[in-house]
Amino acid sequence: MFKKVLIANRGEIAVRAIRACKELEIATVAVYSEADRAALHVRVADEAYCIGPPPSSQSYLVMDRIIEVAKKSGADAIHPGYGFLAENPVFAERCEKEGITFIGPNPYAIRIMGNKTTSRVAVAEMGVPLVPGMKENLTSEQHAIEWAEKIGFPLMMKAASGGGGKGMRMVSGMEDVASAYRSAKSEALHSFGDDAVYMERYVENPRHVEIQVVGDKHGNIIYCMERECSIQRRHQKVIEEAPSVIVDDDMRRRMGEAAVNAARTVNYDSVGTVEFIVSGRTREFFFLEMNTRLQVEHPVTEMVLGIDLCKEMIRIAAGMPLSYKQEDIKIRGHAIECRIYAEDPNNKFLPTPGRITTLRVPGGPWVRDETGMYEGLDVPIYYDPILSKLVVWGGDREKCIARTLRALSEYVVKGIKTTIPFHVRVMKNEHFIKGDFDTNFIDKQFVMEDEAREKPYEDVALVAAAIKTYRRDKARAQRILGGAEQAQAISPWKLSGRVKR
Amino acid sequence: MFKKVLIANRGEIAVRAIRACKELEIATVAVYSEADRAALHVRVADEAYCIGPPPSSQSYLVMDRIIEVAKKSGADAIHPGYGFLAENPVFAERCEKEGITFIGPNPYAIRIMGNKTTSRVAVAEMGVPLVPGMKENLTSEQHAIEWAEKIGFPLMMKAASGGGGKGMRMVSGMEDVASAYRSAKSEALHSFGDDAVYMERYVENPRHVEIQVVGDKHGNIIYCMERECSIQRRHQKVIEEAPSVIVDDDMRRRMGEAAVNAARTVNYDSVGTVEFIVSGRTREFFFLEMNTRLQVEHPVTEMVLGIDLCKEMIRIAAGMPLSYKQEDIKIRGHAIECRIYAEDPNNKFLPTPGRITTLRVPGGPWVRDETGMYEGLDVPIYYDPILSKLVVWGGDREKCIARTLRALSEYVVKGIKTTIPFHVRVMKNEHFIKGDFDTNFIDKQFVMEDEAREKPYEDVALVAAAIKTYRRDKARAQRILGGAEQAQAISPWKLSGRVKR
Amino acid sequence: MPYITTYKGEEIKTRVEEVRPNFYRVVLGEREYEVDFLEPQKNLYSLIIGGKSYEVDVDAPEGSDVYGVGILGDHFEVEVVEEKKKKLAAKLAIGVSGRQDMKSPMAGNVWKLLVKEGDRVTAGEVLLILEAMKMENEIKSPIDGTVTSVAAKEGVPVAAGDPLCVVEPPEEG
Amino acid sequence: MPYITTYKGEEIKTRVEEVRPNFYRVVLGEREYEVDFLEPQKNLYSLIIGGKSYEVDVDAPEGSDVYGVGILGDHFEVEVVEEKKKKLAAKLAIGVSGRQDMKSPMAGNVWKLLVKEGDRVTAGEVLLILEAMKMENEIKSPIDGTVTSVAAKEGVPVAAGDPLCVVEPPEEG
Repeated sequence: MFKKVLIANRGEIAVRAIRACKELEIATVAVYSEADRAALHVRVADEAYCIGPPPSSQSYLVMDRIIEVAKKSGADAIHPGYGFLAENPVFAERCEKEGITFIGPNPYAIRIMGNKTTSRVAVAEMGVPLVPGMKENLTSEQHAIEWAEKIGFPLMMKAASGGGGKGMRMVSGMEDVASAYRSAKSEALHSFGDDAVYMERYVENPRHVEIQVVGDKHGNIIYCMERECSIQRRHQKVIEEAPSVIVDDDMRRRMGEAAVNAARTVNYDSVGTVEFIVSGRTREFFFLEMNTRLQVEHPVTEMVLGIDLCKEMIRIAAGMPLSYKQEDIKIRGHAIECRIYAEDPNNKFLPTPGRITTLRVPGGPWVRDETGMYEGLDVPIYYDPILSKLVVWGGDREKCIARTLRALSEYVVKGIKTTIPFHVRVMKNEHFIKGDFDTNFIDKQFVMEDEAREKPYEDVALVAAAIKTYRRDKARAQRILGGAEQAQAISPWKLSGRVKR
Repeated sequence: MFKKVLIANRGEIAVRAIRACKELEIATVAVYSEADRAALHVRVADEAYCIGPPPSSQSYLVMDRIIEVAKKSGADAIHPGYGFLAENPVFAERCEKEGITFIGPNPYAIRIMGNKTTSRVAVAEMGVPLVPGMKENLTSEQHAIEWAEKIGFPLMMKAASGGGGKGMRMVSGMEDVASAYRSAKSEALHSFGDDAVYMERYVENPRHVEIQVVGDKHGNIIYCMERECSIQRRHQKVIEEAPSVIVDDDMRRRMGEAAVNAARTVNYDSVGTVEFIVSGRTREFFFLEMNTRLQVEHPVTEMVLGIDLCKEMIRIAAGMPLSYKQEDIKIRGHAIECRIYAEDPNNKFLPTPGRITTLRVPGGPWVRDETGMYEGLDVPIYYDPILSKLVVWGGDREKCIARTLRALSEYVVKGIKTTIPFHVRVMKNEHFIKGDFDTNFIDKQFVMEDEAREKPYEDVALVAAAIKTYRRDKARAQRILGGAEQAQAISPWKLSGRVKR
Repeated sequence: MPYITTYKGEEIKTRVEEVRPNFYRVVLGEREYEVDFLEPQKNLYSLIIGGKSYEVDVDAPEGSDVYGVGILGDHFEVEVVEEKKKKLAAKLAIGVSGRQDMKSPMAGNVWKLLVKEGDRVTAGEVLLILEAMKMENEIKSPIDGTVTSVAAKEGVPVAAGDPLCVVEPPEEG
Repeated sequence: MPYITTYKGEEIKTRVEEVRPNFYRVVLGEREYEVDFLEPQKNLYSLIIGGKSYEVDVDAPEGSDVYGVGILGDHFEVEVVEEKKKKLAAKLAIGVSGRQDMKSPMAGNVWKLLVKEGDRVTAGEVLLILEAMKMENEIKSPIDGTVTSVAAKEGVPVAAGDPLCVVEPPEEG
């Protein structure tokens, strides 16, 4: 096993990896930008080194600095978390060359799966179903029109290097093919520096269901069941759960075997995720892509299986064989994850960096707080807005939703706005409760239903505001009158300033 | 199911019961003494009523007030928690008479099991093993000497209405029988108002292992495996775990069946616990007593079984049949609970009421925080010192200990002292790690081993103290010089006071 | 003290009376509430009203009479103003148009500045783009008019509430 | 500034220098440490010393030079005093005996008061019993002497640090 692991990341995922190392009795090295000296991952690690100015291009993405710290501190492995350098094959190779173990899959797997076209070709050879469509890229408008006839409508025009919904167009008839081709191409070039696009069938009521796989360096690969990730806002997952309501045992086995086959094409030797698009209408599933990292949403799988994926990932990187056989993998109950972002759901989800002045974290049975927050933390403006994840387990989906709502009701974050109120409202939504949704649900349907919701506590809100005003006015009056007792709270120069006014 | 449940308790167990109700979508009514207006259970309940002055004899123990609030608020059931009125058969009968469901067993069960003598007689008839000894009480010194010959040495002299180690004497030879008889009798009278004592065999290397049982109102009773509660300080449990290292499958089944038999003697119809004393040497087990309530340590059972005992207790009280059959009860992994008390482990475990000025709660995978604390809470002097419980699950005992230690390292409570450092030290103790302990371990062996431990961070402590002093002195100097910037923090009258000095 | 509470455009006469420490009587129009009040954490209220217990999150930016109130996932924007001040404000009211002091709604970096002093803009036109937490946020002009001053500089960070630019409506007549 | 640190009876010459904001050089006898300092939560330090990261819990009661320092379950009692003050204190030292102002070690109720003014007591004798959180805590006399004043009253609550009584040693000679 490793003696010392460097965590090349920040925030909640860095804390997660440090916790796993601590439990394995491995020493940890944190790296941090100048904006992150006070971050939780710096405080809980055994060692910590500053690697540069706030922008990640000058710190968390600088391979030389990270390798240098690893060597200086004597770390024998690097955990990349997600994002930053996690799916960069050059970094994985660089680690190998420097004699430091990259805690992740082999660089070949990262490279093949990092590209939509090469990954589709690779998995199709193993019989993994793809969305019916093209296996090459489009070469001209005429080419697009020819293929559109073969595929039929509605169809999807997609950027080869795509992600996050950019360079994607739904096309419902022949008359729109040419314009969609041009605009998708231009957006793809702008967004990814690559204008290659292709077309495939549009999957109706699309749901995003993914299979967790785990492989070791001895050729063993197993699947750890599915996660349902269809609750997305602007193509970003916001709530994930395991298992999925539309997957039954037979479908689970077929999807799991397809995922293992996909992983086998690249001798996959770490934790990874095979993403599928599933038709909510026909329950057909098709390969989307493979993520060669620990996912943000890995805890829901951990909760239903009782397996620590982050620790297993470290063990595997150290060359140890899988701790589990396929038949050991059994689902107990249901788990839900809510991603808590520094965004204001009551104000167009605007980002809200700033200081967390009050924090009360939910607790009690089967409530898991995966956080990078603490009271007093200044949330910097430079990075992704994810603050923490609330993960909840329950005996079944209904109990799990009730518990998630209960846990959310206990959460208090003051000083900055977060998406906690949004999650409360989703947990109360009848379509969500029924499991009746697809990837468009939040952006299209939920927004309207949410606007129209009842607000039972209006008068309580008005009462609170009235008392707040009264107390504020009274405190001001007393300050001006200069009562010694009240004056304690304010400074002398402020006091004189107020008196003069 | 109930519409509204009154929680006749405070602190962490009141919060636990409220959470269970919320998840069952049952409205909750909190009651509170004048010292508890700011307590967490008041803040998270749907309704809250003050029931009297701080001393529990004038509030939490006043049946009339509690029944009155239940009627006024329209509560159709009362959850008693543990302590206070939880094992008071008069209160259970009173509820019944008032048409309010008492969430607990039938009053007959409470009454029989609440008395050591009647409970021993009852369970012995069902073949549950008792520690070899007397079934009646001692009548004279002579009587004691006669029985001592039959039982052999070492033996235990015990108060019939005992508990908490009071009125208990270990007797190692005939010469001490008479004096032990007199002193135990006097202590029993003083402590319990009842001087009845009896004798039984002294169990060597005694371990406290208890079986969780659950019965419904339809005659079904199952056992939910064991908890090991031998880590005790002055006869009070401080750390509990499930499963026990000394119980194997066969012993588990035999203990479970004995516990179900014991419960059957009183038609047990709620959650309850049958406590056994187990010889660490011979692994024989003997009935000690039955607790007719939800135990403090119920969460460790919940974590390994995936069953919410608090919710099941409420469902059963509402007349619903058990949700589980015996064959559904399966252990997964291991769980440990650390009781966090407001006591200073570095100063003779003195109680430390006061204001919690900073609170950071541990999180991450399989860490459960069962709390009544929040930042800013004033911990009152009137009640038990339990503040919260840290419950941790792991794939096996070794992993669970490593995770518990990791979680404890994240805990920060400032303003008052707590037993968190004590738990850190137990988790690092080699005998605890090996599972090699009995109920005397903490008081006798651990204390010495703990005194002798290495303290690796001495110089860091000295550095921190030096910097603290330097900063304090510098801040004082600047205050005296009257820098406007520093002056902000202090009040005008304080400032002038200092300048004059 | 008499207040006017404004919620969803409706004005409600409001009175608050401190019956005893931490106990208030609040009259909202025709409705009257007796409120057992506690502030266990700053701006997080524990209210008990007729036996019902509520946790209420109250935010009030310094110098503003508009409160953001949060109760179990719901958000309420409430304005509470002294009655006499409200009457004064009504007299001075000049409608939704007028000079627009554009302030930054959040901390961030000015990623792109799309206007300069003297530019004519139409309502809804993007004035600049702020970047924070890897997201781009467009700041749009609320009115037709002319940019009369620009405080924001490209690439320079701003705090929430910092002035960005001023848009003035065309002169009347 | 030169200090004397006392830990486990040993005195260590100590110097602290603020190299730059939040960065200190600390000399403890022969050992020298460079310390990257942060106080993210009050009296909870984040120290980085030679790359090692420590969370240190520091408690210093107002007016005391003795600190309680907690690091991962371990507890350290450390006294830090200015060098000149320490020398002065040494001159004035009067040993472990002398007048004993008994103060309450915690908040609680005075459950039983076992002495009255004028009582003679011996070292280890119980003066009174405090009750807090359902536990009884005996307060014992540290010296042989006479109770010269009693502030505690039976049944009356006290806060931590409140005076309980005074025990004076027998007059010398």
